Amino acid sequence: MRKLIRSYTFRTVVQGLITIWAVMTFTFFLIRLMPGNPAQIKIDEYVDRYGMSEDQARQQVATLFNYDPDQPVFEQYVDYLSDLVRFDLGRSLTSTETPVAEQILRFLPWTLFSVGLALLVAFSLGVLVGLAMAYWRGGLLDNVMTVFASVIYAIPDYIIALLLIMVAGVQLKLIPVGELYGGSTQGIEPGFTVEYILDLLKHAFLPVFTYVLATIGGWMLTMKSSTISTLGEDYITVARARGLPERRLLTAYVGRNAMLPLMTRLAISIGFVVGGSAIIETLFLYPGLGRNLVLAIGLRDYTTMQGIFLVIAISVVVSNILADLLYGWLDPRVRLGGDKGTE
Amino acid sequence: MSTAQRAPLVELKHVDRFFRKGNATLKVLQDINLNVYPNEILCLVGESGCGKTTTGKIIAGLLNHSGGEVNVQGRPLASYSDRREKAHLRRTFQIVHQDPFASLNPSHTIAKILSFPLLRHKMVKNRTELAARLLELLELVDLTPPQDILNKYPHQLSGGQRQRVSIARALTVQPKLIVADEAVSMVDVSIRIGILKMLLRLKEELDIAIVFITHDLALAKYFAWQGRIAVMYLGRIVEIGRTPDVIGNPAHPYTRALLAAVPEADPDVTRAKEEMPLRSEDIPGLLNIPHGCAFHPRCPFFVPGLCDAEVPKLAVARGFNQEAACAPLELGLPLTTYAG
Amino acid sequence: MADGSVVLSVEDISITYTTQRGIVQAVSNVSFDLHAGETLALIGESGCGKSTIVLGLIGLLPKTGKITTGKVTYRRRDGRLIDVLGLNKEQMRQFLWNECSMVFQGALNSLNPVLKISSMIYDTARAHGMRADEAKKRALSLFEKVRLDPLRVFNSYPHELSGGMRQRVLLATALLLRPQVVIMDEPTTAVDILTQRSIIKVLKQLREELNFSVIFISHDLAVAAEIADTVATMYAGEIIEKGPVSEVFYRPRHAYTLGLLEAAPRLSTGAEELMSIPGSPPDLIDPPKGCKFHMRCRFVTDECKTTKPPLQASSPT
Amino acid sequence: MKRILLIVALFALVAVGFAPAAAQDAPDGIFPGTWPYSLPPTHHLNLFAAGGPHDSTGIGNFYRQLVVMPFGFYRWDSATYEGLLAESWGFNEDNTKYVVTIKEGTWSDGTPLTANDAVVTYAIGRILNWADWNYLSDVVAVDDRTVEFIFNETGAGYTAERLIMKTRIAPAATYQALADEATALIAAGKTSDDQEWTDLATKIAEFRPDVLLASGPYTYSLEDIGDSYMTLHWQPNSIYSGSVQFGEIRLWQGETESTTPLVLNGDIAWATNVYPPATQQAFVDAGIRLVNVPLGYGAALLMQHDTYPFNIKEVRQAMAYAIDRDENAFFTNGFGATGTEYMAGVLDTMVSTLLDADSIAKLNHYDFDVDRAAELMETAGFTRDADGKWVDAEGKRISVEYKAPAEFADFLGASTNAVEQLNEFGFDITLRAIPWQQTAEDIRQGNFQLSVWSWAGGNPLASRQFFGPIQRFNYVGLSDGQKGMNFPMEFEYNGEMINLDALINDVSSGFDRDAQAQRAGRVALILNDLMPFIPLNIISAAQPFNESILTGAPADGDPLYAAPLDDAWMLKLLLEGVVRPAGS
Repeated sequence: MRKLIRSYTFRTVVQGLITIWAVMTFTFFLIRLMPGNPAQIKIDEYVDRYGMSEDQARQQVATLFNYDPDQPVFEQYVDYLSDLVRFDLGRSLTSTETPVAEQILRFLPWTLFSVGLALLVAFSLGVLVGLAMAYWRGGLLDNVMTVFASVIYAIPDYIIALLLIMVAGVQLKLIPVGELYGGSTQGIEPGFTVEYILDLLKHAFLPVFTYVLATIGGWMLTMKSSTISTLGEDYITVARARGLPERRLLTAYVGRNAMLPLMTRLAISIGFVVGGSAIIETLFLYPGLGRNLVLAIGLRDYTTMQGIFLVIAISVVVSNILADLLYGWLDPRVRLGGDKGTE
Repeated sequence: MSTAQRAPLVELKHVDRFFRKGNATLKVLQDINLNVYPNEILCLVGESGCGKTTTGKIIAGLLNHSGGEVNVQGRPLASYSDRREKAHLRRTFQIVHQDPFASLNPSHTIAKILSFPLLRHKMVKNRTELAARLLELLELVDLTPPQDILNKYPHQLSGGQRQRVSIARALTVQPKLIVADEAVSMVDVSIRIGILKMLLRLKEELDIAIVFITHDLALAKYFAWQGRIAVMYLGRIVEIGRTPDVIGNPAHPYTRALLAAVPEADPDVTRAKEEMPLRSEDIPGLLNIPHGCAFHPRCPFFVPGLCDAEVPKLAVARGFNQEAACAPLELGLPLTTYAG
Repeated sequence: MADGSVVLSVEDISITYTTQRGIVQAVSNVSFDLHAGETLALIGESGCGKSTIVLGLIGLLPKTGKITTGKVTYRRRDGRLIDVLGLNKEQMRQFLWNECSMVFQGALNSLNPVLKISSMIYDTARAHGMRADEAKKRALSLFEKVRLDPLRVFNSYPHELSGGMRQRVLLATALLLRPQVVIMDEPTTAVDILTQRSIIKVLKQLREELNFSVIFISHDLAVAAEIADTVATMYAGEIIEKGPVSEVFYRPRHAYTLGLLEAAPRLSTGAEELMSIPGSPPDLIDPPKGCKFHMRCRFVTDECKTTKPPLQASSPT
Repeated sequence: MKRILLIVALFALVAVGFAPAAAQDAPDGIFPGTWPYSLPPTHHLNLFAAGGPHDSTGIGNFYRQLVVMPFGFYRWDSATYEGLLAESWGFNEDNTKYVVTIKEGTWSDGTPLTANDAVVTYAIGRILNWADWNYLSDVVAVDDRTVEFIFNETGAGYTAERLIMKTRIAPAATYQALADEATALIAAGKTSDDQEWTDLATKIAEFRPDVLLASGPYTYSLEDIGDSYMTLHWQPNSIYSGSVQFGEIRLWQGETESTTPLVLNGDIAWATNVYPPATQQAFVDAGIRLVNVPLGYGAALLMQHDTYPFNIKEVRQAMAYAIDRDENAFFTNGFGATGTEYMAGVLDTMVSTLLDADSIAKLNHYDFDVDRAAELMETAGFTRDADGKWVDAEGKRISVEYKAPAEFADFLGASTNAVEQLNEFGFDITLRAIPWQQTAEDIRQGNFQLSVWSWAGGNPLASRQFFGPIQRFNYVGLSDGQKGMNFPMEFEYNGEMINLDALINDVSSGFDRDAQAQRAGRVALILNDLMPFIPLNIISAAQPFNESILTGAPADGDPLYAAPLDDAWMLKLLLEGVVRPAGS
């Protein structure tokens, strides 16, 4: 038991749980400090859009919504916590009887798929190109890609998305924008079929391409500078002196060491995969969690927001733990439980 | 010069210094008893990780101690609560580091580097005095002609010149003690001696005490021939005394091992040196310092049941003038090679 | 130890670096022969060109460096002579480690931190067509020879070894493919005294057993005094004195060598008077005429300032 | 005042004539529209819960009327109803009841439309506290197709009529059980304070029917709700199935930014989003027609009346003169806005319908006139500073802050321009853009000096038009403790104590349209004189209508275009089959 309490894993898990709780509590109160509440937002909408009277709107909202603005916040918090302990994320405030968990399960896979795929592509491609840029520094590839990376790195993702739509989609008609919107084509039976998977990829193309463009510059530049500093290390010269072939040098000696500093960044990125990018998902009508979060924020749907924030917090914490493990696997110097040298 | 005549500048009594590393505690220094007297030369020697730099920093007031007592000019360090007193104290003790490139701001001229402490501590009254003082300082450290140096940047100077500037900067505030931490390790052999000679001259001219930290025994012997040497091993002083005694007639087995191991710039002498084989070549980590005498697992003269039982005290053994922390020596036992 | 036959002959080699300030004449017209089994110490202070020479020999000069003149001839065990500077990339890759290996300064940074020692051994072996099992056998026996716990070290990561152990690993690795020449660049500079001692000991033993030649680069006269057969003193890119170790140490002919010796403190003597050499080395972008040491030399004559003295044997006085 | 029983025969009134349902094939065309509908699981098929087809997060008010229809369609231009489900409708002789006869027709499953459908709908609506029940005491099926809405004592009036005619009637087949429970609760004398009442309300909200029975010509299932668009399918059993010309209505997901490229690419033929001026121009350049339809509101400059000098009438009037409202309209929404002409507190298009001629003639139009504005400022005791800024007797400038919602491009544009013009005139106003929710909250709390929000509204009755913002954002219409604009509603006016709040509430009561117009005229003149807020402009949706895909939109200026989206022209023309695929 004592050993368990002292063990690294146990401590990490406890720390993670505490972090998640802290984030959860913080967001719980923070989102309730935001101006407006779900009922008032809906009332405003009814009045503004449908010319209802304030009373009319209020009466209707009171019964339609699952929210009592007069309940003390702390009481709400206690309720929320006690539900959470039973793994119940509660129900959407603005859509009675829709469990938050169900919403998250509906939208999360799309975000995981698109952002995850984009991260995978951007990271691996960025790292490869960055490595090559540094290895053949000053060459054509380096010069061209450095300019490309710096420019693309400086453009926000939604601008890239808009350019993609307006230039490639509307003006040049290269991309059938409408056809690519959404997560999948209606009518194609979901399942493990070639047709469905191709359709998924087709629909993920726009967001994934945007994410990749928006992030790959950063990966390339970071990898390049990391590789340059690795190339200056003695063990590279030594390995060269040992007559190792270039390929082995490039992978196990330069690449692997240069990638180490990128792992933390990768972990953070992985953690934020679940959040997705609200703007991109909204622009491309991609049915992801980020878009759903923005909708929930707009409607002040506290429980839905809370649920999504919780999932993000968990994934950030978990991915950081995983990053620790991964880092240990890649860099034996920080390997967990590894004994220190005698010196 | 006798060390007993003047009250010590700095007194370390049973000083410990621990660092936390994760859950573990690194005992970097344990039970250090050491006085630094005015105008003396004290050499701290030992291998990497022995605690010599930490000791130097505690002496210079750059690092707090974890346990024990530090007295400065006869008063406990803790009693210096006044801000002015503290500032004065900080000026009294200066440190010169190994790498002058790292310790000199590369974007400032030498004049600026030297003016800064002079102005901050109001050591000069006006511009004319400042200019005069700058020239004086550079002449003190043999950077002549000084006018050529003043407007240069650190990178325009050679390694030796840079280290001289570092020393000049330490001198700006008229210190009573300079801790020179491996101050000439990065300087070329041909220039080293010049800097050391200059330090010795400054010590005499300006009445400064010098704590000289080095891993190079030959250099320590040369520099501190008139002073004392303290040999450190794994956070403790194992031998301390006048330099000719420690080098000429080493007492502690570790000191002996070190002296036997140092190669000399004389082919015949160095090839004829008698080897002192250690029982182990591994240096224990600070996380698991051996019980008793920390050197016992490697010591060729290990006495089971004695050396690994208690930490030996520093004491003057028969046949020696210096103090050493070795239990068999203290008991007057002959040092015989351990056969077990 | 030297059996007389020349394994490596360096003739009139010059190396320059292109920098923003101009062209640095890092090495000028250096020649030396390395005999079988001989240990040649190249001693000199920072910037004297000693490391540049060896990087030039093994084709690892940085892009800014260039060999402008000279010829390097290597004699293989089968007697064939190789023009080292004329090797193409692949031939050079094969030449390295098979014929000429290297031990670098700073053992910690010389090993890839993410690979086990075993991977490093296998990598090296595979690059030169040695079978894995043979490489392992050879490595273990070499580890044994350098007094390491063979299996433990073989399966360790670099950070799990102490500085001394790592330096011995490098030494053993250098001998993996039985090269005739091992270049050692300040191999004991970054280690502690006791460790240095044990490495020197191991090196001496290995040399006796395996009979390879060593080019030993150091700024430390004491270490050179201990292990060198021949000593060459370098100053400002040139070899200014070369001879058997006892000649150079006891009867130095060049004022610079003399100066170095006079500046080196010793333990075995009592109080001693040491002297340093005034001034600092010349700027190699615009080297002085004549003897490059003349500005610092206490024996300087007018001739020194104009005429470059040749390296020649002088009769013992 | 006595009202004649008004029963209008459908066939007489609607010349086009809606053909009765007959078994037939679906029409070919696809109508490509857009609405930011929510996705399952938030989207469901319960008509009475948020997220369902009755809720704007489900599908919009316009499109839902194609699925589940109300009794009638309102003509804003003539203030009359046309029947959708209703064959005849009107108040009874003594105005104690509203009587509706439902057309002969069926739901999508073939069951007939009956009076019971209305009874069921209202039984549930009663549990849900529908505003209709503020005026009603009971809803009774007289026969299979006739339903009577019995007013309570406060009851009758055009407000109640509008609620009844616009309520979408739910199918009894789906909701009978819930309605029975509701009826039982009412019979047992329960009120909304009872737990059973609340429980039933929750039960209603949580009800999830499997199918959506439609009275209109289209319906959908949850499978039809895709990620990028949802599809309303034609169904053969509606009264209107024979007349509509589209087999599918495709509603693209998305707000302005996602639909813009779709409109440009012709994926969307008619859009109900509000597009910024630059986008409108792009549509025009792409040959897409813009149809201007009022949104029913405009941007109004609001003052906090505790703030000096906005408590001075002349200053407010000066501000009204000092702003060029046409310029302001352009900055608000490009082609989709016009400067307010009448400054009457009701939409300009409604002025002639809602106000009496005398009052209209007396309205001050506050045409842009900086000199007149300056005069008024001087009357109020202000003089111009050296740099042209107005200072009062104590030398104080009008240094105030103007809060505007950062997310609403139209309100923000109106505000930026108004601030610019007023500063040009000699005020010293700082604009601060903050989140819209915060802006609304600050206005309610009275925590502002100047701000912006909507005026008028999407309801054709004069009292509802006057409602915003003078009641909605004033202490009279807000919860306790909220001040809002804090404009005093009881004051002496022309030697007479009046209660403006009561006057507004009374404007549309009764059945005498002339009297209503006179009452409305009086209120309009008071607002016109006192200028408690400045109605800067009227915003319209410049709806892109792609005539290469759709045809049948009337020429600009058609009276049908007077109505906002709730009473949209498109609804009528779609059902009548006038709007049809281009080239068909």
